[in-house]
Amino acid sequence: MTAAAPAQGPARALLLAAFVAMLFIGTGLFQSWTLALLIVNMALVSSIMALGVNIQWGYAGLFSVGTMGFVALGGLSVVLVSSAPAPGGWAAGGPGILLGLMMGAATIAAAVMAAAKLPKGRIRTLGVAAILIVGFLIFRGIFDPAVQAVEANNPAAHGNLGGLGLPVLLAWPVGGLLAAAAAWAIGKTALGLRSDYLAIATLGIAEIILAVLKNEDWLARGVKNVISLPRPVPYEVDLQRSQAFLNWASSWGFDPITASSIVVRLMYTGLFAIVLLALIWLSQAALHSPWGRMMRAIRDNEVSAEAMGKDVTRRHLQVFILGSAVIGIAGAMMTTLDGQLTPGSYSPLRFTFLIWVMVIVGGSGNNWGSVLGGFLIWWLWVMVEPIGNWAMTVITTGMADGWLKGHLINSAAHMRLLTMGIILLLVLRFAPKGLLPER
Amino acid sequence: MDILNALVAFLNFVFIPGLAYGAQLALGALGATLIYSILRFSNFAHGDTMAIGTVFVILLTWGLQSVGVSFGPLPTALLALPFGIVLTAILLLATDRAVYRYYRRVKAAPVILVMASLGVMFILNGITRFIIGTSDISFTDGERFILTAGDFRAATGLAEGLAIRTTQGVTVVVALIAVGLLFWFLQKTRTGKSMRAFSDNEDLALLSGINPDRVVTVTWIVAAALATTAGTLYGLDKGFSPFTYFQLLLPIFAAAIVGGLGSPIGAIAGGFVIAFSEVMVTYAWKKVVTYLLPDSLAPEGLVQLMSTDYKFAVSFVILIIVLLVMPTGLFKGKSI
Amino acid sequence: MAEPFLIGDAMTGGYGGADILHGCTIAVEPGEIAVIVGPNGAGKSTAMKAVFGMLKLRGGAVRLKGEDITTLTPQARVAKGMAFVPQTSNIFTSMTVEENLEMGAFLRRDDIRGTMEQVYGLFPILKEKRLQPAGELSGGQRQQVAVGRALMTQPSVLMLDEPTAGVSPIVMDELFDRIIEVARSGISILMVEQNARQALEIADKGYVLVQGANRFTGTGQALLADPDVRKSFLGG
Amino acid sequence: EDIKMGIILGFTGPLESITPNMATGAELAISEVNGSGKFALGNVVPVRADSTCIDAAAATAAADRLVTAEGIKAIMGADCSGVTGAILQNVARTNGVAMISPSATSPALSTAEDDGLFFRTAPSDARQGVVMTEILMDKGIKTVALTYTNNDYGKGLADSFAEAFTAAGGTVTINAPHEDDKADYSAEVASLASAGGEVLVVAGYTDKGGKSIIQASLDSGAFDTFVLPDGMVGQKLVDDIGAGLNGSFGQYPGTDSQGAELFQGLATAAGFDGTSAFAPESYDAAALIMLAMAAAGSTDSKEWSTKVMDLANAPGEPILPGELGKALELIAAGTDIDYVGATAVELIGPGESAGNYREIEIKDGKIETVRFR
Amino acid sequence: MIQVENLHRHFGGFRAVDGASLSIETGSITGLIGPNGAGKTTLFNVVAGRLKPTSGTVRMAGEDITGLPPHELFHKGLLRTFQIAHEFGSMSCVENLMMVPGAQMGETLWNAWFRRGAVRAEEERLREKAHDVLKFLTIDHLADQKASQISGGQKKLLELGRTMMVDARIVFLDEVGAGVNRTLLNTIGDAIVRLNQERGYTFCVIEHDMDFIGRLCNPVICMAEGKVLAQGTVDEVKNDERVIEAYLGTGLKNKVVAHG
Ligand SMILES: Nc1ncnc2c1ncn2[C@@H]1O[C@H](COP(=O)(O)OP(=O)(O)OP(=O)(O)O)[C@@H](O)[C@H]1O
Ligand SMILES: Nc1ncnc2c1ncn2[C@@H]1O[C@H](COP(=O)(O)OP(=O)(O)OP(=O)(O)O)[C@@H](O)[C@H]1O
Ligand SMILES: [Mg+2]
Ligand SMILES: [Mg+2]
Repeated sequence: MTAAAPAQGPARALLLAAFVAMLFIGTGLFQSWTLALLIVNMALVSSIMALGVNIQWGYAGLFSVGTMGFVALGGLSVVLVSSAPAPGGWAAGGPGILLGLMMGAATIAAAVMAAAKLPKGRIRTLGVAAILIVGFLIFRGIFDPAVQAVEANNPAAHGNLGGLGLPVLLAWPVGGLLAAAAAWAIGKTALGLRSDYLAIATLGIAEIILAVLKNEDWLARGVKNVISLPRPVPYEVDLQRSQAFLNWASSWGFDPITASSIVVRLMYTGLFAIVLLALIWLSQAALHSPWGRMMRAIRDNEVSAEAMGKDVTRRHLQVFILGSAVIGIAGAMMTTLDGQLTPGSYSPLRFTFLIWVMVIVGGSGNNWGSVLGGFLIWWLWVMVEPIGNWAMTVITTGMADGWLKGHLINSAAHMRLLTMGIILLLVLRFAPKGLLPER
Repeated sequence: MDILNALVAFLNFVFIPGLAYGAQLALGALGATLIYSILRFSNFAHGDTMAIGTVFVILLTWGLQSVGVSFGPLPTALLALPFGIVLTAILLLATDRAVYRYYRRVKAAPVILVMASLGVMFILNGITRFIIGTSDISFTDGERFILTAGDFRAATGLAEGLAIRTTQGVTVVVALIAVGLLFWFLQKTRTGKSMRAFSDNEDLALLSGINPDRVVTVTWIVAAALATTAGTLYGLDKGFSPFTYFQLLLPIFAAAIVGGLGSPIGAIAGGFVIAFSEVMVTYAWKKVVTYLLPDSLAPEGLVQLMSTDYKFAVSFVILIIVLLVMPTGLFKGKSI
Repeated sequence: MAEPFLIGDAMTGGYGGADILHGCTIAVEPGEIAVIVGPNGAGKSTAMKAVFGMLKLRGGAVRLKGEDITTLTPQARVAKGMAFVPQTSNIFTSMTVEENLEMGAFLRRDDIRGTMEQVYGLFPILKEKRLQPAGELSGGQRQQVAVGRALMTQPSVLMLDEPTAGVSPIVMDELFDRIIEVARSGISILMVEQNARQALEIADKGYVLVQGANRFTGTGQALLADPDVRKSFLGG
Repeated sequence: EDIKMGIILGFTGPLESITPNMATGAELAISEVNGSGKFALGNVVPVRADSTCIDAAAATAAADRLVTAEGIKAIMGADCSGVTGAILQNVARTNGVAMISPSATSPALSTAEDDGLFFRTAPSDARQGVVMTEILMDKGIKTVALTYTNNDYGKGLADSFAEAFTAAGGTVTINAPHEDDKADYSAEVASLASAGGEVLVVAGYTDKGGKSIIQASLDSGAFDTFVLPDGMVGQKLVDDIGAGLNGSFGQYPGTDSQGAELFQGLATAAGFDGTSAFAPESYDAAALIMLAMAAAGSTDSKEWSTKVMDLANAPGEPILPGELGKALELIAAGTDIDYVGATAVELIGPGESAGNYREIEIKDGKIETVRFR
Repeated sequence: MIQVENLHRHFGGFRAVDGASLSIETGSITGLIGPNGAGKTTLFNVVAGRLKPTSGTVRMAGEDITGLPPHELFHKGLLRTFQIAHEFGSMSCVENLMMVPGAQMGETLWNAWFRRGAVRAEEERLREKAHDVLKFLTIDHLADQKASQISGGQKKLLELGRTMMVDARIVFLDEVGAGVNRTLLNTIGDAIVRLNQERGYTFCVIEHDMDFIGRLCNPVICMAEGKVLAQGTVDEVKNDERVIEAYLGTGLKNKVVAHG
């Protein structure tokens, strides 16, 4: 540890937690409390995502950078579970789509079975290829017309099957399950890869998931977006219209607009905090059990762990699925918070690497580190913009008007990433093992 | 039935663009793979290094153009390139001093270096845009084509044209030379071998009297040369815009990894795998098939396996399949 | 007594936590073989690393030919004619056997082919495997590569940390033979060994280290003859 | 008194190459109003914030900061439909701050719950598809290849065009999306060329994938005439591509008012490219906000937002770019005005631009107006 | 206990194991010797499931176990140590040992979450056992030291200690002695004999220290170039011409002169 950070163990954790808390309190005092809460909410979601990545990387050393894909799947679950069914969508081609998908799954299953059953050699290759090709043609034959029919159904407003119209909170566990199912399929194929090779494979799979989300309009309208998703909490405007609320606000001397957004955001905070705390408890209990020890052993030395009777493949699959499920839950929570699903806005930088930064800065392998990293980095991500602007203002005050000053002021927006970079490097420099190292 | 036209259509729309794009990716991948193999981390700042190197070249090119220098049929930027490389090398060496050296000293895990490179990426990102703005810049001059579609049609009398841009030609040639040189440098020269030794076992390299600072310096200089060249050639061919260069990172790493990290030959093979899988699998074969079949059998549809919506998805599927068969890439790459 | 050729004098230090070495002294003269023995974890490897500058000392000094080299980096010591074979990770696994040997001679500017032939003569198996990545070799073969690499330096001091661990008896004998030859050509040899009886037989000087401090010091024969030493450290 | 107006655009991220000119456009309107000395409510101060375009949560936080901490009275933005929707739902409605987006074209936003606080000066895509079809049909072009940028703008425009064109008896040989800012477009060009067509319709942006596709199509001889919808019309594109673009044609919002030319004059004088995508719309958005405030005599969104439709639409005295001072005078005098602005703003239904279009053709490296539709 | 029949393992064109056939009797301590590169470790790796054989079969108590993954073999009672120590570097020594026993209830997440009491009791038992093993190996003062921070010889001891944490049927030891102090090695030898006699473990031991082999092993198998070269009691093998030529050698040539 560097000299700059003498405190160790719990004292250090408390100190850092207090520091991050100060950042949020400062935001509340000097900017606004609604903003502080808004950042807290997203920080909670980010922490959960970071927790998921930490389960994969910190526990098992799986260099999976497919985070974005699972976040997106979580988002998809919100649309599928909670949005209203599209009028006429299902009738237009729903059964065809389902049948087509089942055909596709059956084809893959048949191919896998054939690959296992047939004797090695040319027959097997040809057989599997034949099954795949025929299956693909049948799949397209059933699937394509159905999709066209659905997508032609009032494309400007719908063009998709729509959701089940169930309560949105249900979408959170469903998001986890959806991500877990995808992770199972991915893990079965790709987990044999190591380090950066696994990374690029998972990155690629995340891009594939996104490509499906963007281009399969029948599913969730693709790039046309789904907006106005239902909320688990009341709308601020409804509160502002409710006499009871107005009375309550004025009895406490609050401004009704501010009060309404604070109340709503606090409700989100509560919901998210419950999820986070539950997950943290589970993670901590797992990490500090023989299970966690086994995972650390596997991470340290797979060959040896295998020789000591640990089924490395299965355990890798297990943590991969668990981590992905956690990320999926967080993805669903985020989409709920945004109130919309916009597939075009998922980018690896934001939804994979920023989350990784949180994990590494927080201290990989340490659950509380992930939470701390989530809060700190998210706060920075949002607040570097004003910090950058402010820095630019400081630099340019006292400067004569002219080309340079204009150029500098116009460049203020880029200070955002620059500032982020500098702060990231500083944190990494003074805590190269993360703020809360594993031990 | 018209085999020649079919062939030319295929060459013009699939083969030549794929070849040039593959070479562009390969040049980028070479730099990334070099840093991976010697300094042992995936350098996320590589795309932005290419961008800032290109910015230097663009500024120098403008300077040259304003005093009336030109390079005959070739783009003036090629004259500015060596100076751009020097500036980029200085920048990278400064970055190493300020950032990476510390982590090497404390023997930080590779993932920490990756995260640090992410930080460097953000900073370079800002600096690039600060210097040259965000808009898209085209800085090519000289003769645009080696062969234009029109000339080809006139000369051969075929219905299909064949076009080869100067920049495409230059890129392919430079990429091949760079791969050869890098391979030779790492495998045969004393300095190259000492660099590999350093990357293999740093402590033992010290015990052999290898000077780590020198290894690191040489690595960054070569990386700067590769990144600047890659960025400049790409920019000449397709135009410069900072955001696109950042986005290049993904296919570049895909190429480096599918070829096998640390292997120069792998980088070029990987570049072509990625490029051709993007171009080929989503290609609509309608035109080629129409030429090949009698009129009565001419296809109605596009004869397309998948729509271009899925070109990335497809190239990644191919990448994953390659990796499943060869878990460390086509040319047995490293893995840390 | 005149100052020895190489001496780690009253070295005290460790890996950052508690000290491992407590005023331990090790010295060797030109043409002499000095052997360090002791129980596992006694600090033998640590002492070697300290002499080679891979560990910061809190007390004591390292002197070569009377010159204080305590603060020199390992590379600088290589340039001064010291060579070291560590106990673990002592080869470049991804490089071929031949390249490993070349790296040993990295600082040499003269023709290295002669030395390389000598090494191949000593370890014929390496010549057979010279184009194979060293990481694919068997345990004993790796050990031979490691020693070969150090010999390539043509050092004036050769430091070996358990060079015979895992090598077969026939190779071990060859190795000891060669070490004697090397010593006879005027090179100082400082060696840690667990094959202690064989090693002490050829040693001019022996050190028994326990818990980072010198317990016994004497000629190889004297230590071999000491029943305490035999019983506690040489396996009877 | 300072009145702050938030300018929330994606200064970093995928739209970063066009947002600076959009912001400058909006700020041009603001300085015009301030300079006129006729704006009684105070001095308008622009406050920029980064929507990132891809990070709804960060954009929401930025907007929330402007509203709750900086105290802005109006939002000029946002740009991408995704972040616009998020800001509308989570900040604008909550705090009762109205917003006018210059570029969010998603049809879905038309039906979003907005409490009357959301407007946009960008036209809805449906109308443009029809106009483009008319132009093609008039030229006798029956088969086209079509590529669009894969976002709500491109997709919406492509869909509406394909529908209108097919209905009019034309054939779209291929309808292929492209992602902006990617390394290479060979695959798209290859498929477009293979599918064939008399012209290539490129529903994209001037300095992004759309431009690369045009360039590659020209180079390889795949197409030589291109149809350019609003996002593709810009002098920079014409300059960059050069002679190859001569003969291509297209349309973008405009009437036969002099709005667009005037705006370009103003922009050139201010030192930026007035033809840059969505810069005129941004000017109009900012101008409308301030005129509405003047008309309502209040900076409270709830009040000024009710005036927007009135001001933007006939009847009334037409107002062109550069005439904001005059407009303020008229408003003060109680005269009805019809804000025409740089893009011939007409707001319909749920508060979006009705869309009059200017048909253009590229001749000798210049964008020339052929007629209005 | 173990029958290896005509086993081959090739690397590219190189035949590391080239048709070796041997058997290890139940209850024996079999020594495996041979020159460097003879293919001993490779044979271990194939038998223990780390490498797939190119051809040939491996049987354990009659059951065909060819190609089974290591973790399944572990549960069948086949344990091995590594020639180059494979410790779990970031874990303490005691944890290195505690993780060994298979089928711990606490390794199931459900139990880890919801049956914490029982898991804790199990942990206590394991910890005690681990400490006993460490004490036996004379390294109990290192119990809480990270395994990456112990000396080379100590790592080897830890490696051996892991096999003592469970009831094995057969244990493969790959050069436990290399780098271990000879006095301690004697103690280890005693332990092996005790485990063999009291708990009925079968051992197969690779070692280059002929004293150690001589004290412990019967029979001894000598491999060379991937094949079995000789087999028999220690003395038989020691005196075998071919073994002497390929492996044992005839002692130091320079010895006398060095002290002349
Ligand atoms: N992965 C590999 N690739 C190529 N060759 C290999 C590989 N692993 C081992 N070999 C070769 O196989 C031969 C046998 O190696 P092995 O490790 O089994 O020897 P060993 O008998 O255990 O020797 P030692 O006593 O030195 O440990 C060696 O010559 C080695 O070079
Ligand atoms: N990297 C390290 N960090 C901290 N402590 C260490 C480290 N390496 C070794 N130690 C400790 O230092 C002590 C001496 O280790 P050293 O490697 O010098 O022993 P040794 O005498 O060479 O033993 P062996 O014969 O087993 O190789 C040991 O108790 C060990 O626990
Ligand atoms: Mg040692
Ligand atoms: Mg071996």
